Amino acid sequence: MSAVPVLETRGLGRRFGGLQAVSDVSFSVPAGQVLGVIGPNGAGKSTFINLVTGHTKPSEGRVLIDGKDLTGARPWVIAQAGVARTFQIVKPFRGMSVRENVAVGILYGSNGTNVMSKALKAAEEVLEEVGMAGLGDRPPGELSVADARRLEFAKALALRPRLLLLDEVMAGLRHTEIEPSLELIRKLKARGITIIVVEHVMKAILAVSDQVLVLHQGKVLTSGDPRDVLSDPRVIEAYLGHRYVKRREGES
Amino acid sequence: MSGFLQATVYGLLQGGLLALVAVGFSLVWGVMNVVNLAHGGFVILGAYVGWEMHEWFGLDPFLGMFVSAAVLFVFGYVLQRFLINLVINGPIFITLLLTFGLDLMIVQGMNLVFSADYRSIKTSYASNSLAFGSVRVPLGRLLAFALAVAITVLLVAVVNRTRTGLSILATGMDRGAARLMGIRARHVYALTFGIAAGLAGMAGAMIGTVGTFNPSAAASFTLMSFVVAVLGGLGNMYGALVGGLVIGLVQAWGGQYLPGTWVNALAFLVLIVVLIFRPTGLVGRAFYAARQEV
Amino acid sequence: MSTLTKMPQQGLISTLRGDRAKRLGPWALGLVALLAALGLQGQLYSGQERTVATIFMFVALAQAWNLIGGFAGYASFGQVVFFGVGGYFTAVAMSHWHFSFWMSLLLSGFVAALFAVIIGIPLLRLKGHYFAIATLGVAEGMREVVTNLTDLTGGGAGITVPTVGNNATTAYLGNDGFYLLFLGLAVLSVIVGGLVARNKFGYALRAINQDEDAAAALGINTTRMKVLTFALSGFITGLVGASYAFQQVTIFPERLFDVDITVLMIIMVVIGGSGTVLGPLLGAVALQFLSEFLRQNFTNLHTFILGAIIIVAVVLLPQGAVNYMREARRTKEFSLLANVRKYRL
Amino acid sequence: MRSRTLAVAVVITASSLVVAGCGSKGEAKSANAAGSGTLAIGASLSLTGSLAREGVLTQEGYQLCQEKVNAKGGVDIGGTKVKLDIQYQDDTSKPDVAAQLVDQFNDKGIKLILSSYGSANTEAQAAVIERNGQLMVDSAGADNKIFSKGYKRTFAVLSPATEYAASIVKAIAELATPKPKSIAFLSADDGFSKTVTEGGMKAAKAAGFTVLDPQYFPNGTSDVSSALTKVKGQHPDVIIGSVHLVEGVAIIKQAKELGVTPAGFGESVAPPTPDFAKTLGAQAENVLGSSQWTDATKGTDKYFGTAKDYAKDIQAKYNHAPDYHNAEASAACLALVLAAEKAGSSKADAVRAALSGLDTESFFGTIKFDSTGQNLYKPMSVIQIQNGKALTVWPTESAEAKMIWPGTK
Repeated sequence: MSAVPVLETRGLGRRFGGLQAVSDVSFSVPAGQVLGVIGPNGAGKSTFINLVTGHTKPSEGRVLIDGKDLTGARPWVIAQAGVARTFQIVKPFRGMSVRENVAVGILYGSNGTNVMSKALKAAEEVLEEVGMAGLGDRPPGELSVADARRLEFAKALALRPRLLLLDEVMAGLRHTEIEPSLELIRKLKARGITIIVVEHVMKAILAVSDQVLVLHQGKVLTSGDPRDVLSDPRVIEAYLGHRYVKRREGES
Repeated sequence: MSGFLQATVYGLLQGGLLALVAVGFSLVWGVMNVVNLAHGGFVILGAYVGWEMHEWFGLDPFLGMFVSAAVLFVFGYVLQRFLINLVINGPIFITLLLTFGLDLMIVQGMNLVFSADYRSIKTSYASNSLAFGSVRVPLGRLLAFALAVAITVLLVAVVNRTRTGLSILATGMDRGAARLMGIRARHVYALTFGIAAGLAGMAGAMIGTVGTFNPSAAASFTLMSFVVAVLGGLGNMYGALVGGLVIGLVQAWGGQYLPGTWVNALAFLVLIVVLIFRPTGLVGRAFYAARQEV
Repeated sequence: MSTLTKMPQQGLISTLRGDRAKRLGPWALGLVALLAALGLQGQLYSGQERTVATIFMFVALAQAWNLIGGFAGYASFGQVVFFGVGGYFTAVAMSHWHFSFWMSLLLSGFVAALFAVIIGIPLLRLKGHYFAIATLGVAEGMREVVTNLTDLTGGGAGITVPTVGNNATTAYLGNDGFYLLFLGLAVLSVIVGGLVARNKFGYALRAINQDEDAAAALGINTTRMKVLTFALSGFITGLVGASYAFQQVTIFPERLFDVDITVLMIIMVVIGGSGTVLGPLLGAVALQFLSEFLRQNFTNLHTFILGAIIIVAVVLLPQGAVNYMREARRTKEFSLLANVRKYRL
Repeated sequence: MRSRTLAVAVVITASSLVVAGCGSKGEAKSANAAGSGTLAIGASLSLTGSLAREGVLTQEGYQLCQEKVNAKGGVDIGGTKVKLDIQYQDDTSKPDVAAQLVDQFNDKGIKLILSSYGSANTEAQAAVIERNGQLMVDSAGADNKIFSKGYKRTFAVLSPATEYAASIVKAIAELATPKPKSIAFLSADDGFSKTVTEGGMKAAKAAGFTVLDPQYFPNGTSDVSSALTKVKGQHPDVIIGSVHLVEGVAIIKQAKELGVTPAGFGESVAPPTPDFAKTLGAQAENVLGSSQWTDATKGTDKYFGTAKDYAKDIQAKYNHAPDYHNAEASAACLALVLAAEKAGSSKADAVRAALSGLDTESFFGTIKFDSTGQNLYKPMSVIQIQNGKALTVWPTESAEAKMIWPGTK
């Protein structure tokens, strides 16, 4: 692969006081791929996303976007470089309607507009895309859990990103609600958008990822093809604990 | 050199008094996120209660302050329970407005009831001072200082050791969770506000003994409480004490070595610098600061 | 930070549907109000003009505070510092440097804006009450600085703008002139507020108000927006301070940096409805009118009554009058009691 | 829906503006038109805010004046007696409100004004008085700065600020034995207090004292410890405070706490106020103070009689010992009444002319104005707290007691 990866990190790490939340994460995502990031609670997944998007400043290492060093750049610089994200805890603008929420992303995105009416019209299209047509006038406070997550998704899409980081957009959703989200991810991938999916729901990761990265205690445990990774005993141990693995070994 | 020592001693004592004034303000802010603009009014009200006790019953202000504390506690409890709780879930600056309205009423009420005469609670001993070489330690202020330290320690013990204290702390950290655990937030809030008002009342009786007061002095105590509480850090019970002592010393030293009244600018400069470089205050705890910033 | 505007501002949606009549409606009504104010001047005694001019002054101050405190959600508790800086700049420029008032006025705005940028860069990183206290500290500190710069500012003895004789650089405007001047500032502030509310900039500020991280993730340069807003807010406040200084002739640090003025701005905005254009306008007019009425008619009791009225207003309408009306229209729930229930513990 | 809300707003705005100023433009009808039977005077007072204490004392003085004058049938204007009618407004201790009130009185046709308390308020009012062609008698704005601006329509019955500390210095120079050598001035940082300090320092240098560097503290503070610690090491023989009541009390209290023990204390403004001795008790003993008036002041007038009579009246009506703030307020009112009688008119211009030519004795001493409008002809008295009472000790011709001087170390 000679093409410059959309995202590359080199030795990325972050220390909070005495706690090393993320350390020495190096990997790259080629254009057009879907990367799944998994790991147990506290593995540093959200911190990792925050490091990439500039919401948290790295203590060490580099972040390269399209080969350009954007280590420690402010979040809006990264957003304008074509990187969009969602938040694990949804962050809607409560004082605005759903449509306006999305319109803000369109106004300030990488190829934004200055005309409000255009932005609102474009917002409507994004809402349709994520399956929220007709909800534009609602205040975000009145949305269901699933719709609130979709709104997060829509706001990120409004930036027209080339790299999309999804932080648990499917958490807390029912099975029937997950399927449309997966469909959407596939559709975006087909459009050429590079996507990083951070998820707890394994099944979802398997369904869409080209590559999987496993974080454990802030470090990269392993990475590679989804199926290989998921059968790796180290991963099972990380997820289910040492004793579980031992028992399985005894059984087999 | 003796000037420096004298300034240091006096600054520390003055700081202790400021700490006592501010500790309740800091408590209410830390636990309920309410900035009580009527706090200075409470202090002065406490001074009037102490004054009345002394005038009518000849009660020494160091005993009268307990009456002040009791009266103000009840006043504070009722205010929070039946008034401030009504808007506690509103936008945060709404409590600021509510307490501003309260302040107008309390200050003008005192003006009407007690007149704007300047008063002072006279004792035979408060102005006497102990001499250590050339350094004088005024007795009244020394007592007030000791009291401030004792109350702070007591408050920490109450908050960390007793059921009531823990319920205050828990409510302060996460009201929802505290309610799920069966803590009656309405009562706990009222209790917290009552304790804060009671402490303000005590401080008022002290102020009335070592200084002079009238209703319009309320505003300056509110302002000082702001500075002291933020400087020390909210939510930490020792915060007010640390903040008070720092401000006391800064003012004493600044007054000693700066010309004119530049010293007053200095106190605010310290405040701003602390806020910029250590926004949680000198001894503030991280989780309170985080709660502020969410 | 979800400070002042947790409540939805649904009204914007309808104006943004592109319906020209609806979009221009408020401006047209504003024009009618302006004409009414101009017509009113002919009906007033000179002293009444001054009373009304004070109302206009507070409209401008409230609108200016609303930009940073209402839209962006950064409650500047030391906003009066721009009033003081603007006022003192004009007084010093007119008396020491013999600038004309108009020149001083304009420069005062820019000086206050520059001051806002200088303090805004470090302070706008603080949030909530911390920002409030830090700005309060700046205002109180500046008062002491001005008091101590005796040679330049006259210190506690005040400084007098030359208005008579050969030293006067600009003829005193008189009550007629100040009525128009403050009306102009009020109109300017409302127009600025109206423009901000409706365009891209205003959306960025509201986004910052409601969730700064999310705003930054959408590509909004939050630091620049906040500093710009603070500067704009400081600019208008500085203009008002400059005009006030000329009107008063002699000014004193205690009044020009009086925390009461900040508190009034905040109350007016919050009672009217923060983050709206109409709210601060209504709040300023209602509160200033009310307090003046009470002061004139209840010589000894007026602050007591005003305090009680503020408490009642706050308890009944914690979200501000305008926001309450909008919510009520949307949900068809007009009961004040139900409104109280929403916010109580 | 937005438009409708706005429409409501516009209506409210417009109607409130109309209510705020109903009436029609033009020269307001004179409130003192012939045959109205009253002489209306406007008084702006600090009844709330930081000057409320002094504001109330001022109001008492004005009120007593009105009663005394009306008890004699009223003001004799050109042969007809009209009742004095003083209208009060609260200026909330803020200069801009005080100035606005003068304009509002002007709207009602009230051209004769009695001033607010304090130099800042008075100065703000003086500028408006001048523009409106009104006339003001100043009862409490003593800063000489007000009278250096060429204003022609403001007259002050009181001695100027420069005299406050200077009179104490003169009294000490004249009466203290052994004569002290050094004086330290402690001053509040407002304009009035600074002028007092300047005047005092000038007088002290002229009298041959060693004058230490003045120390400043913020106006209205109750903590003056830094200033005291600074002068402590210099061991001044006399400390003179240019203060108001709070700072004045603080100096005495904290000097004791800090062991600052000069041979004598003198303070402007604070000691003559009844609260001073009441608050400080024994500590107030022997403190010198300058007073615009004491009940030993020489002179008499037809409404108040002598200073002693005046003191009795205040005691009877307000149940406290008279304060010079009472007296200067009454005197300002008296000057206005006497001038109106002399002019035989209630027109501002005529009364102004009469005021500038006024030269009369009163319970307040001489009332006579120089070309700038200040009353330079009345000396200030120096009092000393002796056994809890403020007794006049200087000038010697009206002294009630001998100055007690503890002696110089």
